[in-house]
Amino acid sequence: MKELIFINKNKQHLDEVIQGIMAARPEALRRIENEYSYVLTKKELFADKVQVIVNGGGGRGPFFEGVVGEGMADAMVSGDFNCAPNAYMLYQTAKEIEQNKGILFIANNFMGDYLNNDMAKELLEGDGIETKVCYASDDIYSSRGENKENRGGLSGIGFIMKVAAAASESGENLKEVHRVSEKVNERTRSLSLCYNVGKNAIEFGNGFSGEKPTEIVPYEDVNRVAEKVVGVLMNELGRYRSGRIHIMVNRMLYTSYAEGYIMLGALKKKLEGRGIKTGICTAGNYFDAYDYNGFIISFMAADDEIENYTKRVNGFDFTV
Amino acid sequence: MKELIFINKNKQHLDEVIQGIMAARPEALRRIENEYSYVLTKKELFADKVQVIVNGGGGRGPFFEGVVGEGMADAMVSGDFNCAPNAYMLYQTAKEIEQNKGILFIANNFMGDYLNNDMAKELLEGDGIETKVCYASDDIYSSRGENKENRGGLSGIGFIMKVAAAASESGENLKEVHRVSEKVNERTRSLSLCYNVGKNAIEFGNGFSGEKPTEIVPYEDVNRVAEKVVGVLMNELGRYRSGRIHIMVNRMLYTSYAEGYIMLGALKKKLEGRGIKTGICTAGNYFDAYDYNGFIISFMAADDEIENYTKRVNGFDFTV
Amino acid sequence: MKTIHVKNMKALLVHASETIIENEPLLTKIDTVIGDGDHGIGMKRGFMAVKKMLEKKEFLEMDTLCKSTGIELLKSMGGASGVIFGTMFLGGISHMPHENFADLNQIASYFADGEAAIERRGKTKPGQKTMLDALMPAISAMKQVAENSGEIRTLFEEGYKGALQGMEASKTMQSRVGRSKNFHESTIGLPDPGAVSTSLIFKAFAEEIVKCEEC
Amino acid sequence: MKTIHVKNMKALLVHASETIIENEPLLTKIDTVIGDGDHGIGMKRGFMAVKKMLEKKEFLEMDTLCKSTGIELLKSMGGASGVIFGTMFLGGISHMPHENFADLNQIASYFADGEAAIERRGKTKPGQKTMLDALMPAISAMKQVAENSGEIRTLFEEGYKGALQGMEASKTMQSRVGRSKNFHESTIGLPDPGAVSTSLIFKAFAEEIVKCEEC
Ligand SMILES: Nc1ncnc2c1ncn2[C@@H]1O[C@H](COP(=O)(O)OP(=O)(O)O)[C@@H](O)[C@H]1O
Ligand SMILES: Nc1ncnc2c1ncn2[C@@H]1O[C@H](COP(=O)(O)OP(=O)(O)O)[C@@H](O)[C@H]1O
Ligand SMILES: [Mg+2]
Ligand SMILES: [Mg+2]
Ligand SMILES: [Mg+2]
Ligand SMILES: [Mg+2]
Repeated sequence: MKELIFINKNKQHLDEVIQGIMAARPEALRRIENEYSYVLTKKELFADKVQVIVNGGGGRGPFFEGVVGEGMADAMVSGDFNCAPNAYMLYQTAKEIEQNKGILFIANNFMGDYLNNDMAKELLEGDGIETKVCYASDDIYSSRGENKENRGGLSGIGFIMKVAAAASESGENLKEVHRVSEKVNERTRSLSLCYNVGKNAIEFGNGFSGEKPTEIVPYEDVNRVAEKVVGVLMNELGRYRSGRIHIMVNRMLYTSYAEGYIMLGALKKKLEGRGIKTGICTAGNYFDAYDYNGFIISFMAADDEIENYTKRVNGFDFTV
Repeated sequence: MKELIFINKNKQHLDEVIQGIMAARPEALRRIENEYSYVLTKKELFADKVQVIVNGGGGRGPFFEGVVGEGMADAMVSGDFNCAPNAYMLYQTAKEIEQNKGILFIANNFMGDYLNNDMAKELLEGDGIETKVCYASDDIYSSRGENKENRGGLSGIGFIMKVAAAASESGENLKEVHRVSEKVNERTRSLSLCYNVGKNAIEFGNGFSGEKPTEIVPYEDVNRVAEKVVGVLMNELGRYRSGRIHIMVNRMLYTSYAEGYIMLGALKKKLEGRGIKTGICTAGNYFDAYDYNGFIISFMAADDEIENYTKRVNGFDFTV
Repeated sequence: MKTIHVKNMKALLVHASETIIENEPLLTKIDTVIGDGDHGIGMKRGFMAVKKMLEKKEFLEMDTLCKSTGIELLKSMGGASGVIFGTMFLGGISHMPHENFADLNQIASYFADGEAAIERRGKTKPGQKTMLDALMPAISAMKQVAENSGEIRTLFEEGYKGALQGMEASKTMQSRVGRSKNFHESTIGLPDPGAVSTSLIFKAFAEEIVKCEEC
Repeated sequence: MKTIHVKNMKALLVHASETIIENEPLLTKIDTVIGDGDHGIGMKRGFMAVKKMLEKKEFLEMDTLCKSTGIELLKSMGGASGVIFGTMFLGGISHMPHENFADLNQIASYFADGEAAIERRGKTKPGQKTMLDALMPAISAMKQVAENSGEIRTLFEEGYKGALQGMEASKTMQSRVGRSKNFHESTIGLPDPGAVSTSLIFKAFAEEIVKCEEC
């Protein structure tokens, strides 16, 4: 990852990011200060509801620093750069916000996240607090032909967050909120695609820690890329392909707003060209982990139950 | 400007951007198709209110493709890349949306924008439609010691938009909406700062068409840059410095979400350290015109009347 | 000949359109150095629209021809130059007769009032490194031919010479207007993009007028 | 000696902390090539916290010392290794006596049950290129010393030899677990970062034990 330029040397950058976010949203957010993680919660919690805590390794944002808010997470905990937050802070944050309805943790499916959420769950259950975890495993290229449950997560976690928020806000119990969250994960597929300038090619499946691409194809234009993306993701969706497809286009650092919407328009057109119904379509900057020109593209195949819980959420920094 | 990568060759990119935006917001926006400009309006217009039309040269967005919406513009018209939209489409758009309460155009203060808005105003007045224009002139480095009215505009136009929207929504007449918009402009100052990798220096006052910087200083850290920015902008605000300072941090293409909030936090702290009250603080990607690592930073010194009209607006793609 | 027929005026405008379209790269290049780089693209777009319109429509009167040209530029171009070049063809329209020909004085006055309209709209005068620095000397030269009641062909040829000289003179000026003014001293040495466009338009007029029957 | 005193165990842990802190660049480097590059930073942070805690507190019992160490790692680290190395010091805590010393068997069982707890938590076994590949042979070696009722010094020295061999062996493995598994075949040739950390911890134990009085 490209070094950040606008930082203060010898300071904890992520701590200063959180301070900046608090400067922007003092009336909505509360910070739980601690030495080893970065924690934000809603200032006013809905009483009597499952509390949703999104967590993951620290990054350049807005996932996960920017996800707390109406229709989104009740709290977020992030660790240092690329490093899952520790189980102890997950536990403490949950203790601080829980409302007797249980805790749902949502994290991307990486080993560190699994280990810490799993341990936090154990600690909470030891205190009699019902806890479940939903691990997002949308990254189709993160494992070679392995089961979905072995895959890592990308920006598809955004779909899970907002559905979990809507379900919990509508009063569903933990078991239900967890079930519908898992259902969304089950029906979400994402891929990363990066433009390689030197080769004038698109690399599919680059990992954000430098994992090699799975496939490299010569670059022609957006329409051709969109065609390929639609083919791959719809194929991956398998038996869920008849659902209504919600599209999320996540721009990488070097890719502009304009290009995000060009890609979104192209994807929607290709899907509709195949007679596939589309749902909520968004383009934005959600998960800023790649120093590339490119996108993470996520499709979620909603069924009627999921549709109930999906409405556009205007977060502070993005719409999802 | 760096060439866009994710486009379709031989197509009008900006047209495809608009199509993508329509894919994301079909329920909220309406497109007025035409051969030579890009026009979006609200799908449902407030009746009985001054209509606010923001316009300017096409760019990478979200200014101005993304500004139509609740609490923001009623319509936007953009021209080709860097090219003010033509007077005729401004006129036609106004004719299409006006509600007998007059039209306020808001544009950045460049010659092309002035000429086209001025001519559109004349055409509309010829049809008996009361029209006023507010030209944003926040860019302190765009003229050497000249009057504010000779300066160009940067992202400070975001403040004007939302205040004009709030004033018009609260039922004020055109004269009043225009007056308060001008007042916001009068009290807004912005500067651009770019990081030059080779020199490890910050360039102040680079123009987005390649205009040379006004000053180059060695780069140390965010706090030092923030100190300087606060000094320069507060000095430029002159007799308005006693107002409550609203901060808008606009990230340039290569600068991450995290760095935007680090900068915002640093600016707020510096201001408060000088005993200056701050208002709404935001960091985002508003005006994406610079291929740099850096920021456009805008301060608006609100008085009580302006405070009445400022609340945070969660746009679809940014919060302002 | 002391008059120009509407079908010849149309030929002049078609050739001017082609000349601008061809020279898009040159115009873009200059506006990139001391402006925002869009002048060539805008002019090309405007004159492609004009050319298309001219090829489609028949014109029987000078004023409708010239008005249509100006309006087409206004509708299609945008930018500073959309208004400026639109106004060049619209500002003096009252001098154009609703007839199938115009005389020397009418042509000269037409452009002179167009220039005056640009000054009003743009709040500028010649000398500030704009297209006016090519347009003004073109007009002065045309006026002189009209006063001496020369040939219509000479009127356009002298007009071009004036425009060319003016464009050359714009090189020595520092920009005081539009985006290019922010490039300060570094604008000296290069011609103003709009002045180049103006001289190209008059160049095309001069090239075409000699080919016209009855000229 | 057949036992280790709590103040010596503390010295071992302090030296292990220092060794990890010093080796942060090495750990970072390996995790950058076949992981996400955070292992060194996380381990350094964890063991800096441990060192600070150890320097501040007096310990009179083996179990409180080892428990505090594990909890400090859990609280400060995060990442996979936070839980994993925390569990290494916490999972076998029931074997540590609430006394100011522990014997050979207690030490060996303590680490053995820590290893088992990691297997459960992490759903892995040795052989998948993790820290277990260093920890497991260290434990086997320690167990043997305990069975033969050797010296406590030998226990740690043999433990280190086992860990080192295991770390070396991890080079030949392809990762099947954690982020590094996505680097597939290219993980072969490099050791697992967590295995390197583990061998460094046992190296520090072995280096320090010889300096302890009464050992
Ligand atoms: N106020 C004005 N009066 C006369 N000509 C002008 C004026 N402003 C700009 N121009 C002309 O327009 C040209 C720039 O056109 P163009 O690049 O299309 O517009 P923009 O400045 O909006 O990018 C300049 O070279 C100049 O000749
Ligand atoms: N499931 C597991 N079981 C045992 N050790 C593991 C497991 N997952 C990861 N590790 C160890 O943790 C190390 C990686 O630690 P670190 O880089 O800090 O965590 P992360 O993978 O979260 O970035 C690996 O080298 C490996 O030794
Ligand atoms: Mg990690
Ligand atoms: Mg322009
Ligand atoms: Mg230009
Ligand atoms: Mg790691």
